[in-house]
Amino acid sequence: GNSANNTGTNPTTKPTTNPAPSAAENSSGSKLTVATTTSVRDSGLMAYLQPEFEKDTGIKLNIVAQGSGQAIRTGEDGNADVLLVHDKAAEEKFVSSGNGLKRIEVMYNYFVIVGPRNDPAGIKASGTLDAAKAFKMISDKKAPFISRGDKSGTNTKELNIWTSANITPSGDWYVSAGKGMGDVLTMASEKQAYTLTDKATYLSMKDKLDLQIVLENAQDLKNQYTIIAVNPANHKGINSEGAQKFIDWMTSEKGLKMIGEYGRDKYGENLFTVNFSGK
Amino acid sequence: MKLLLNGVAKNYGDRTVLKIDHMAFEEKKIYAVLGPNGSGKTTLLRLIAGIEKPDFGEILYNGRKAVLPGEIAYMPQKPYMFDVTVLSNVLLGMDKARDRQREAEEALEQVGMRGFMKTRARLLSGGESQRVALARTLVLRRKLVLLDEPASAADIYSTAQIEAYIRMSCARDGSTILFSSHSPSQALRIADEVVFLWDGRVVERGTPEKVLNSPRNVEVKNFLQNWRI
Amino acid sequence: MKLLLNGVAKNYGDRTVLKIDHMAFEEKKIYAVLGPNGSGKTTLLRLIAGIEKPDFGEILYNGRKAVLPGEIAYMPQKPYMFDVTVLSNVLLGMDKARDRQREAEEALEQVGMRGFMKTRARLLSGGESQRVALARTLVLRRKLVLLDEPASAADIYSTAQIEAYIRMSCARDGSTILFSSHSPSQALRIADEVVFLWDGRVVERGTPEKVLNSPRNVEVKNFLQNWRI
Amino acid sequence: MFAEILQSLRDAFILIISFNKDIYEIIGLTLCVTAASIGISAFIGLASGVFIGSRSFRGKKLLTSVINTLMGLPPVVAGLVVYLFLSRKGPLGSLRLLFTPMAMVIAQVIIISPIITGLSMAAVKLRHEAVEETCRGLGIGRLKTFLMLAFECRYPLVSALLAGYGRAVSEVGAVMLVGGNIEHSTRVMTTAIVLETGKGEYGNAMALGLILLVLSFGINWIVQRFQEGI
Amino acid sequence: MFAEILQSLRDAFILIISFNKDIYEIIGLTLCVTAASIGISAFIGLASGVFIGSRSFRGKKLLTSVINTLMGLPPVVAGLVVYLFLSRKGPLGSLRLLFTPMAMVIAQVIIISPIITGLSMAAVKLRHEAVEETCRGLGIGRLKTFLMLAFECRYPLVSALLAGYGRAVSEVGAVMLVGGNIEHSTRVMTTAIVLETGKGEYGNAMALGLILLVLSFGINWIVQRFQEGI
Ligand SMILES: Nc1ncnc2c1ncn2[C@@H]1O[C@H](COP(=O)(O)OP(=O)(O)OP(=O)(O)O)[C@@H](O)[C@H]1O
Ligand SMILES: Nc1ncnc2c1ncn2[C@@H]1O[C@H](COP(=O)(O)OP(=O)(O)OP(=O)(O)O)[C@@H](O)[C@H]1O
Ligand SMILES: [Mg+2]
Ligand SMILES: [Mg+2]
Repeated sequence: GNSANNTGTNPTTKPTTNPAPSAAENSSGSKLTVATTTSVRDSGLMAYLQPEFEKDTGIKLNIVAQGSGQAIRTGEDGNADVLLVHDKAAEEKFVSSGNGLKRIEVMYNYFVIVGPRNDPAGIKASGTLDAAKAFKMISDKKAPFISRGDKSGTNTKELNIWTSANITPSGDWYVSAGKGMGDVLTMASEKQAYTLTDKATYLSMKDKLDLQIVLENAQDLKNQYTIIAVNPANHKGINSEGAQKFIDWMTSEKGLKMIGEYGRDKYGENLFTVNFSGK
Repeated sequence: MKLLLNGVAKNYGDRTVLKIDHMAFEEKKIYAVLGPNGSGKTTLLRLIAGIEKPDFGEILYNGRKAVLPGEIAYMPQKPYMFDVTVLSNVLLGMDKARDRQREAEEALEQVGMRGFMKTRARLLSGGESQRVALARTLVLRRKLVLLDEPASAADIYSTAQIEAYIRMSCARDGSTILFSSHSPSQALRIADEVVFLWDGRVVERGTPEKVLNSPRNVEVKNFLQNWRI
Repeated sequence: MKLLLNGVAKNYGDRTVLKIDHMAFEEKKIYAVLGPNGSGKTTLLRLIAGIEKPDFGEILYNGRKAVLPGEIAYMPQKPYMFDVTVLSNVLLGMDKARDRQREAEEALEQVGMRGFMKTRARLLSGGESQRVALARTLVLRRKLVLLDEPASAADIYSTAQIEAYIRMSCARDGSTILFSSHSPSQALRIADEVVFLWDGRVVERGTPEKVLNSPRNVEVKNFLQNWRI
Repeated sequence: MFAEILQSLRDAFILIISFNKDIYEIIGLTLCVTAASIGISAFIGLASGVFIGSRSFRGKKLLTSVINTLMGLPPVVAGLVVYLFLSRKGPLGSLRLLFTPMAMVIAQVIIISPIITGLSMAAVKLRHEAVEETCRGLGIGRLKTFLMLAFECRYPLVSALLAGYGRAVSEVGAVMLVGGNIEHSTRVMTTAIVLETGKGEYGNAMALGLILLVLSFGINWIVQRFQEGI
Repeated sequence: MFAEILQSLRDAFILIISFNKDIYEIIGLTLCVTAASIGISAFIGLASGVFIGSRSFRGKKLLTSVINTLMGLPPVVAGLVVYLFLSRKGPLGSLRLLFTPMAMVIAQVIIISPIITGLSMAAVKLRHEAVEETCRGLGIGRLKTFLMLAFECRYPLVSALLAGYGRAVSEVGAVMLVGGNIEHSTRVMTTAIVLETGKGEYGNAMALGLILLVLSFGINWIVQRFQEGI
């Protein structure tokens, strides 16, 4: 069972109404709601970090994994205390509009382009290290490509690459699916199509997919993850203290080390590279 | 108990199925409502019971326009048996305060259904359920009792029982009883007065002997020729 | 048409509500099934109609165990009116091939319901719908006709009409008709033979005059004393 | 919040009157898929429901429990089963139905049929004895008896259909999985709503939801008028 | 594919007998949330359904259409409305209910109540006239008449409840949105299934689905036994 990779927390199985929440949330031993993108959860990173964080800080984490747009919206609405997302443009808007305090870059990984094993667009064979070029090859061949089409961080990245390649993708070969990463990967496998994915999700699903990586480590495929604390001035009862502790812990030596090592034992390589450069 | 109908009319679509200009019913009397099929007997009883509202006119109980639930008991032409025991069916409308159980059993005894007390009421035969429905109605001892063809499915022995029970109830409770029937003989046996409906109008009214033996209305006269042919 | 019951018994729970060792019904005859409430009249008719299966014994129609749909017509004690017009109700079981419309109208005429042809059948009064149900059954002109209390809700004029219609049907179609009734007089008027049920057993059988005027069974004798009191 | 709701009302209105091609395409597909799945499920559900409900046989209790259980079949599970069948590697993979509207219809039929069946079974319970006794007495054949019973129970049966329709039109898990929510191809109202929600575009999602509800209201209104007519 | 289904059967079995704490936690929460939402919706739905169904008044047709329309309320839309109310900025934000099981219950009640109401309305239609005439004739009060009517229509009413249960237990859009699918806190069977599906872990998803169905079957079986008893 997949749901078994987490132990040692205090399960709350009864419906609770949390009386006097603000009092509870402002002390330690409180609850901290983190809105993340689904890719962070699906990679297994949060489940891996959560018990250590809770043990060290005594704060209980509520992790709500949502589409990037929805996660940011959850922050705007004050329903989360801190965000862990990867959509630069939206993040900057979030901060500049006063909804978030500050973008704190903690880690990155690379998006990869995956496709059928026979690589009909010949991306792998060309040896290119440029995603825009790869996209051009796909569109020239009209090889099937599945876009997430959900305005997620990954989708935004993909659209940017099309733009930089000066292509407006359209036609039967370009499928806009409107689904999450895992679903889109399955779909790409099913339809033997190309798609852009974060590497972590791909690796976690690799065994079930009939796909291969056709392009990785391209400089234009960098995927930056950012932590942003929600601005406590905008809403009553934001657990800003807890948010700060979360940021502190994630960017602590221990936190960064754990992030940097994550995935090594399972996939033989780390899924994220830390690039915290100080607050 | 005084019951008064004033200019009452009931229409279905553009057909007037009942039209009664003025009619009063007195205390401690048994009235038989006679008339052919579709003449408005059921409609009359349902109007009085308050199940249906008249389109015109008013029905006054002791001068009031609304009948109180505790004043009236009505047995429909097709009584509905609740899916519980016979006894529970009889207890249904009864006051908690009274000696319910005993009274219910007595009422069932009166209609010869005491032996079926514990039977599921919906499994009864036609005549059996009609008799239970009668017991269920009369056990309430209301001041105004409306019975729509209370013995139509009863055998001849039960019919005699039912008639005796109706008479007894009237005497015991001092109630006004209106019952509809297709049997002129039954009216002769137990009614103090007959109301004869024809196409929604009261065409005869008086003692059973007078109405049934020498009706003034020619249609009623012809109709009654079918009696005991 | 030959109808034969052999060792037929029907139980509900541990109660035997019908037990008939041997009984035959002949062609072109009208049988009245009499008996008090709960004596098993409805059960008998339902068994013959094939609505219910006997727990023991067999029912043979012309030597076959299964009755064919085209052979039999049965009118339940509480007939169900379909939520369509009266005419459609009558047309329901009829053969497409025949001159349905005219025959249906004639049947309605026979029960005095032709004027209601276009009425929604579920809005009819008790007696009206019973008469439609009878027309709906007899219009089929089946060889075996079962009528469960066909005139219990009918007024005295309609009862006479219904009785005439039943007699006419028997003569016209050469059918065997069984009807149940609570009226010994009705049996006298139209039946060729009476079957008297008492607690699920046939206790009397013979011509109406014989059974009703001089029953051998003492219980039946006592029971019939309530007749025309 | 109320401002937000008002805003989405306005958005819905604008979406509709702007004759946005996409929205009409989505509405069209939604109607087609729903109509097809309701049509098929109505046939399966009404027929089996009226049949099972009016008959007694050994194992009926078990069957009833199974059908009632399937009323709560999670759409995603239904979707998965269909997915596994239609998948390239699956037994019906060669039909290439995955990620087509047809696949969505199949999944919905699996979800909705048990609902209509279960509700129909209960619906005919109150009248089937009277109707069957009378029909049998008139020598009416099985099929016609069956149809008469359905006719006499039309109110609760139509209600069962409407419940099925409600499920079909609001369901998302299965159609998302086997349809793929592909723009211009398998995107229906509900998957579009989920998509907008995932983007955090709650206003758009609400607007789409409102349009869907208005559509449903129209259909319900017509059905009700029709039901009164017969 | 069949191998896959067999495998998930095995997985489901192993999950259950391994006494995996997480799965029992999820099952427990699912049952609690469903029980609470069904309890509340049953009260609202049966009461209003029996009431509306047995009465005639001006605007009943409109109301019926509205209720029938709400039977098809997309869960995500219901979830959004609840979200907007419970959000910190929303009118009930101070209650801090978002991302709690309570929020899930509220959303489900909004989804299920109209279903139970709509089906109950149709259920009482066939008997209410006879029951009311008889009750009225016996001078039985309104409340008791109401209860008797419900009792006499118990089969279709229980079926309506089961349909509501089915929706509650299979619904995912709303509970995902307002519950957040937080592990150890608001994760229920359906959201867990969606989670596994999103990861491509179809076997796990099927296993969870099977467990849910077995649970539902048990509940249906008990309800049916109980119904026969009364
Ligand atoms: N709801 C209705 N809509 C239309 N017509 C109706 C309705 N109810 C009764 N009628 C008609 O009104 C007339 C009177 O009906 P009512 O039931 O009062 O007759 P009745 O005297 O009780 O007859 P019966 O002896 O057959 O019971 C009948 O012709 C009947 O068809
Ligand atoms: N389904 C059933 N379960 C249990 N008992 C039943 C069932 N049906 C009928 N009975 C009983 O069987 C007996 C015979 O019923 P039946 O309906 O044949 O009587 P009947 O002679 O037609 O009476 P009535 O003159 O009242 O119509 C009755 O006492 C009745 O209570
Ligand atoms: Mg009448
Ligand atoms: Mg009988």
